[in-house]
Amino acid sequence: MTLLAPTGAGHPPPAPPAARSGRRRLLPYLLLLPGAAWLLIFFGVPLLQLAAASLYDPSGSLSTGYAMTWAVGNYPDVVQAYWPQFLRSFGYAGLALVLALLLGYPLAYAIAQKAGRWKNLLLVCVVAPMFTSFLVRTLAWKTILSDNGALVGLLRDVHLLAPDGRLLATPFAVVLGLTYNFLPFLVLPLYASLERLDHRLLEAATDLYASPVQAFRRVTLPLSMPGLVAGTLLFFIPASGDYINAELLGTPNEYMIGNVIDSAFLVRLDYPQGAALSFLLMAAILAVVFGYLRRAGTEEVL
Amino acid sequence: MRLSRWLADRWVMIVALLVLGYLALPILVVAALSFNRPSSRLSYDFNEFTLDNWRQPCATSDMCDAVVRSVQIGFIATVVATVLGTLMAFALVRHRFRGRSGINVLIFLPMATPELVMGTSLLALFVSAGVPQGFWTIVIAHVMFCVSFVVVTVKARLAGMDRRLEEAAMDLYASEWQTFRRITLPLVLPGIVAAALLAFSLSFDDFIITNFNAGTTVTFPMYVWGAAQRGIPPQVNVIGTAMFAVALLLVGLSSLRGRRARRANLLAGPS
Amino acid sequence: GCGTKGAQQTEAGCVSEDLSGTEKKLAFANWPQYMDVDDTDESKRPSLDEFITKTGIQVTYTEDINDNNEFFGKVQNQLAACQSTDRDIIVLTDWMAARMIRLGWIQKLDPAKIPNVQANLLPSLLNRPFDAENRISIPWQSGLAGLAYNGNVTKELRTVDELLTRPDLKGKVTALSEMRDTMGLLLGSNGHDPANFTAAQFDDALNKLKKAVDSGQIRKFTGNDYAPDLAKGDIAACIGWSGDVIQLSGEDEKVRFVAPDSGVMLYSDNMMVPNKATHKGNAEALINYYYEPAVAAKLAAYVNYICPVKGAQAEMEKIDPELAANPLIFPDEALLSKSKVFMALDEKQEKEYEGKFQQVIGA
Amino acid sequence: MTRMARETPAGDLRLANLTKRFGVFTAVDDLSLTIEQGSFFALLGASGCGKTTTLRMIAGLEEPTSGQVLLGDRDIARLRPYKRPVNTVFQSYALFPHLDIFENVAFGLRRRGIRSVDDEVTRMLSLVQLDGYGNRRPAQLSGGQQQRVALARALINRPQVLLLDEPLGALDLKLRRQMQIELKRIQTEVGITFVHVTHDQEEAMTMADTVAVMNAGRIEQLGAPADIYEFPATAFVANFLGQSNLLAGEATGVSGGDVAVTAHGTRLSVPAGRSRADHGPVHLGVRPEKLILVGSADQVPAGHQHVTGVVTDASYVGVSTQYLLRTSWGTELSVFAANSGTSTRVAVGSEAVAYWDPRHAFLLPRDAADSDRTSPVLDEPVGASS
Amino acid sequence: MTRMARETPAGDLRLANLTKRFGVFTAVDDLSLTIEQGSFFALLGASGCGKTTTLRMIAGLEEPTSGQVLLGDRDIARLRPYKRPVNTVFQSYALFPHLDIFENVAFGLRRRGIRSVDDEVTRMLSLVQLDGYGNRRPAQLSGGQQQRVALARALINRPQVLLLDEPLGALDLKLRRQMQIELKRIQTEVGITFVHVTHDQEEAMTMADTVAVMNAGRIEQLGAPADIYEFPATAFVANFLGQSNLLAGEATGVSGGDVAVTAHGTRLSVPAGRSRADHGPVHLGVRPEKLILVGSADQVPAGHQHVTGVVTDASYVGVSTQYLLRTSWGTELSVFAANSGTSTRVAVGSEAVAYWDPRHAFLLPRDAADSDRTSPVLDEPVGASS
Ligand SMILES: Nc1ncnc2c1ncn2[C@@H]1O[C@H](COP(=O)(O)OP(=O)(O)OP(=O)(O)O)[C@@H](O)[C@H]1O
Ligand SMILES: Nc1ncnc2c1ncn2[C@@H]1O[C@H](COP(=O)(O)OP(=O)(O)OP(=O)(O)O)[C@@H](O)[C@H]1O
Ligand SMILES: NCCCCNCCCN
Ligand SMILES: [Mg+2]
Ligand SMILES: [Mg+2]
Repeated sequence: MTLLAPTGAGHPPPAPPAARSGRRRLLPYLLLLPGAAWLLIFFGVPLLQLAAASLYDPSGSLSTGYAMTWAVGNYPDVVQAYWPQFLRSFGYAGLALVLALLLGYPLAYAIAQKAGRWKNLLLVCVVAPMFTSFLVRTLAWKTILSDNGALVGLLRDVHLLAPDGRLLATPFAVVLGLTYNFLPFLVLPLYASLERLDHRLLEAATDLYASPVQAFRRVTLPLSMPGLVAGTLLFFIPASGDYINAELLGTPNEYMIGNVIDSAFLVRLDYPQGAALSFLLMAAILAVVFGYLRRAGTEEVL
Repeated sequence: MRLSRWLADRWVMIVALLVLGYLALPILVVAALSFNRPSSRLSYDFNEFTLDNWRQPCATSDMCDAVVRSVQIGFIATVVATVLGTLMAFALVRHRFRGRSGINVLIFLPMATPELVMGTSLLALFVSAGVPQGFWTIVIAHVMFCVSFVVVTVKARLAGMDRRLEEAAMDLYASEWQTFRRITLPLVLPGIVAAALLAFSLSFDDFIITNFNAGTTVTFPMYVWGAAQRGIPPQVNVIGTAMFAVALLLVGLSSLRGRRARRANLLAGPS
Repeated sequence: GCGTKGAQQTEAGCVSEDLSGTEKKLAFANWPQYMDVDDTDESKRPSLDEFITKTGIQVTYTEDINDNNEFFGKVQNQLAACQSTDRDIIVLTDWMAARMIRLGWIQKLDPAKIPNVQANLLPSLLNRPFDAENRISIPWQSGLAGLAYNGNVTKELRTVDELLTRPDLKGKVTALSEMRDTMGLLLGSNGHDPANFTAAQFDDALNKLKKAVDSGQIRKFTGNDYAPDLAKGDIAACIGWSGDVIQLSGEDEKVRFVAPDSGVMLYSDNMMVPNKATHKGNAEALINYYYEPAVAAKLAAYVNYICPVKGAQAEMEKIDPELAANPLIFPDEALLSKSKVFMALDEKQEKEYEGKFQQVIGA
Repeated sequence: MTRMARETPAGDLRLANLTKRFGVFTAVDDLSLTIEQGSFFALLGASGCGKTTTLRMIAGLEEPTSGQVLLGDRDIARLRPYKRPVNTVFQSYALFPHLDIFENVAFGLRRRGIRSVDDEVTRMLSLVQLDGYGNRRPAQLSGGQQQRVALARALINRPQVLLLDEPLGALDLKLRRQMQIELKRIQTEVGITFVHVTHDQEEAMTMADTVAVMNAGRIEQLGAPADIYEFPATAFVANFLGQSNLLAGEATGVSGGDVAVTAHGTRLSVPAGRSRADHGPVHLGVRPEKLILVGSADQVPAGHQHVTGVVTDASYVGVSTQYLLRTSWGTELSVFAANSGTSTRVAVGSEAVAYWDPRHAFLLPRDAADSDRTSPVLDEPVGASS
Repeated sequence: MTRMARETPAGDLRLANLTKRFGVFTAVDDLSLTIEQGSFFALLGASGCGKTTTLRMIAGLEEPTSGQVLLGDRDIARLRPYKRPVNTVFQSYALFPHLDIFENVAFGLRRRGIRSVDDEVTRMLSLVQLDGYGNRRPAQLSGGQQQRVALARALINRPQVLLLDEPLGALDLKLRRQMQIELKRIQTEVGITFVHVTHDQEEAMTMADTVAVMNAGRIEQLGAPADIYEFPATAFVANFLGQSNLLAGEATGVSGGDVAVTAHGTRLSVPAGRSRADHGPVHLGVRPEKLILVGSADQVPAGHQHVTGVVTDASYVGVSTQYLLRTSWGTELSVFAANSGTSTRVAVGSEAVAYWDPRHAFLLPRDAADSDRTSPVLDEPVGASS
């Protein structure tokens, strides 16, 4: 058989039967097909339309329609007008992320490694608050943070807050709201990867003089990196595009880029500007995300 | 010394419980308000204890329909998105192929897109294609924005999983599918469960995208949003509390039952 | 080359069919809690149920309008493409009604089929600029935008200027994100006429607002969500709507609505039949029905907005004399004389003013 | 931070009434022993007898159900693992998958705040013959290579106590011998206390100062390797450590410094100094290599004792030949004869006599129900290994 | 579904020019060999020499860089693992952590659609002495117990080819011997082809029909165990499998059926049949147990050859005593003397003569640069193991 083959010595081995290797090479595409098709049709196509809209003549209107004039000027225009909101979005989302990491990591860790048979129960506790509508939750927060509520009263009494100070309608409330509402997005992927952590490696680390802090930093943290990266992204991305928390818990001075986009599309009916803002937001987020992934050194996680 | 040791051993759990408390805090307020007879439609303050809201949780017209509809949509969207997303995660983690980075962008973009933009542009698609909006367009939209979350979550679990176990299964006559079903799936399951939970809560809680693609269909968040314009009926608190309680109860019971089953097994010997 | 077509429709270009003759159906989309419900069984809507029984028309009533802009966004694609929105009656505020009418998206009603409207519509709501013949958008309820304060946490408030400058109110004030309501009051407070102003006057008023925002006097701009905050006292005073405040006053009489002498804004939410709605006839029947004074009184007794139907006050006497005497439901001459309707804006003006206003309110 | 108390005078490692239960299952049962500072202690025992669990308690990775672990005078049983001057070579290696080999080995040094680790790590890698592997990840190494990394990773810290849980099990004999030499050298030079779990009995016997044989969570015998081998304390030890031919008999008391035993109708004796019982049911034990096979009873030298039988099996296995001799009462005894090239073969099927010097026998108490016990019957190893 | 072709006539397992590279590193290098159907084949070699990689290619878990794996006439090199009638006991066990022991063992049967697995699994667990452990999870077992589960899990399938990657390495000697017997029994009864990787040379020597010694990805020698032991093909084999004293010399050609050799000034000879070279640089090898130590050259029997030296070390190690004899040119030779209880001891420091029968020596070609080679110098094992 090999004798009949025209390939001489030193050549690569005869190719495996075409059918099987063909199927194996196709496999990833088959796996991707349904999901990718769904995204392409229901997300990609509309996105193209939006991309076009961002380049429309800004002087068009709803009743007369918009002409495609490749008005790239829309982009610098909106940057100039709304850069503070851009910065604020990333600032608040970043701040909330830090808070969420401080709260979420121990939580994910405890559920994954310490909860035993209560694991599932605790897991559901993390998402169950989402089952009440976000508006109800946020209104509840407003009740809790109310100027005349117990919490503010207490903080005023212990002078953590000025006598006329407040929590509601401050950046604090917005960041708190972001932290609260997106925390499960950080905790769940983190949990999923911490759950897999091999306890024996931690034992080895402590045996090798690593204090709990060092064991965490040198072993737990790097091994949970895929989950941490995923959680960070799932938290940060939607949080920086959010506007509900700013609207309900903040003041105009806390408005984020999402509020601007919302107003451009719904109130001002300035579609070119809204579209351009959206694309800038997406681009900024992607830049942050890919930059972060590169730094986190977990590109394979991508 | 004793105390610091005790704390050192348990602080993670203590912090975790505190954080869970933080997560549950608004729910406690909601639960309390579910027993409130509000002084007026526009008041959220606790006024007077009553069981009326619980006695007639559906008293408000259409509210329970909306809840049921939201659960249905959430369920279907979760199943579809979890399946699609898990398949994609496998393709991305387990295979090297052309176009990977393109696919990655396609997965990250939806998360980076403002909800409003997603909602309106999808609606434009449905309108230009002549698709009437309603239940199924909501499902389509929900699957679309849940998939990315599923992919990222499942990938986090899949990355770095011990391939040797799958090799061992294949060596023991398990075909690719059986290996997936018997070994990979159970091992990735925590990731898939986490992803499904995320997907469900995303779907159940979504207002903006849903609102645009709902036609005249009303989901629970839409109902609440609307009701909020003129004062939320106290039964909304009942639903919020009940959803929370039911979720906990279901899981609590199932883990109890799982334990009993295992104990029975132990007595009966291997089966 | 690949821009978008205009959304403008013409009567000839977008013809709707009326199937009311064969289909006894009607899809009615309204704001939440804008309809009377039975005190004992909240799933019953007495006035609507009575209509159904009387006419045999099956009404599908949905409360899916929460916000004018949001709803516009939701249906604009269909209406721009001359497609059905699956709704026969929608209820929208004046300026939004004006916009839709301008875009040619609304069907004209047959005056002969709505005799009660012609007979009973409040005079002050007759022949508004965007519907000179009263046959495109028929008021469902009206209301006033004015000032409100919570007497438990602050002393009496009389003027818009007090609201914007009084130091004890700092950070405890909200205004409406509805440009016409907030700016109308501010224009009035500057001595200008909200029904007829210049761009410079608008800018003056906007500057005044901006100062109040920058100084932190105004805490935020709200939709209806100011009401619970006002009741609680987190907000001491605000620009708000009469209907909400009456509700709050009912609970706590220290919460007060104030019609400043510089003027209050009068608005209506209007019933309209959008293009391609296939039950115009049935819609007309319903509109006509709600303009029977007795029916209107029943509705007003529940929703507490200004009732646009003449003769309802008399009917109300029979239901609840106290409500019948409330000027915020059946306004007296004194109040009506202070009330203004915001100037009708064309598309360009609308975009310009709305844009400037949004800049000030932060988005 | 975790500055080790390495400079403080160490002390003996003492386990006092150490017990560990997993649920109802007792893995380690009231274990007490003292391991002298700087000594080489080997722990032997059947699979699952509790060796790893014992080490884990010493390392602080498993909380004892009860009992104490003392180092010198200090009870360290409740001290955190990282505070103990103890390192472990784990049976499962537990290499850090995210770190390369170099960083795996450097781990302990770095944790103790040592900056320049390069030389030390390079030396260590060279010691375990993994020069040039520093950049690989654990998954890119063979099983034996991984084990050597685990060894290097623990050894580099030169702790007061080093716990080795089958540290050489995955290595070929030659490499194992080399590593044994290195271990022994380091142990002697640095004076580390080694606690060594191994299934390689030669390893235990040649390297350890003291050997403990564990059985089901308890220590059966403890002592110098040769002592245990030459004079095992129980039937378990006699057959666990090497092989023994144990003949069931009855001891009838001491006379003239010897214990008289009747076994299967034959009268035998064992010096009193090599007897752990002098009356009642006993096992008389002789190791296979202490039995010498001859053709007839005439050839038995004076002062020796013998048993007659039929040779049923002979396997030539390099260094030695193993014979099975079936006695008249049916028991098959093992006899090893060295293949020095001069000795003559005994044919299978022929009658033969196995004799031994009574000073090479030993006497153990026996459960009345027990009968003869010999080792598993399998072709015995070639000398290849020895 | 994956109905195995177990019934089809199996065939010899043939590896043809099998090569595996990891990047630039060649783990298995153009390996060709044939393993007869139903035979017991042992693969020996230093840590990292490519044994596991070879097995993985046979199992289908590693794609060969080039070459073929044939079972009978069928090239299975590109067949999916589950289509191959091959099972593996993994060096790392690879037990399924989420399944209990019972289900781990039942896994293969269930995948082949077999319903009633209870009896079979119970029997298998009992065979590996884990009765009653069925309900535990792998993490609740000791290292050796886990290894036995891995064994049972593969064995239960009775495949045509069973690959065993150090399947008994974590077991104590006694249990290992028992398992060896069971393995051998099953192999003989069922006629499975065993490919066995082990570092226990006794295991390889006693169990295998054929032994292959691997070195750096290649096979150095292949043959029956005794043949390889008695007449190794290379210096590597001579010292990897057991120990050898290799003396550097020059062969000067055949005369009278013997090859004449001059080593360190002494004239020696080796039968031509035991020589792999007859001129040029050679190593003359004698195994330590083939050397006999006497006090003076007078005591050397006729026809034997000898070397004189000084005894530098004597370690008593149970079965035997190992002496080191330093020759006049400085090399230390190993000599094992059996402790049969009769031989006399030689004192350390005294002069002595080591002699051997030339028929026990062997001759290997030598790199001109190589000098004498002896085994690592360490106390040698007690007979405990043998
Ligand atoms: N994934 C890999 N990448 C790079 N090198 C590898 C990889 N896997 C194995 N190797 C190398 O290939 C060689 C052979 O490995 P293999 O596991 O076959 O050795 P082995 O003979 O089984 O050794 P041991 O007895 O230690 O288990 C080793 O030197 C190892 O370092
Ligand atoms: N987590 C656990 N839960 C229940 N039983 C356990 C657990 N860990 C170990 N055991 C049991 O405790 C006993 C002792 O285990 P240990 O690991 O100490 O054995 P070992 O002596 O190291 O054995 P080996 O030589 O096989 O490694 C074993 O029978 C084992 O099954
Ligand atoms: N929630 C129903 C009340 C409707 C109020 N409409 C507001 C319009 C203000 N211009
Ligand atoms: Mg162990
Ligand atoms: Mg290996």
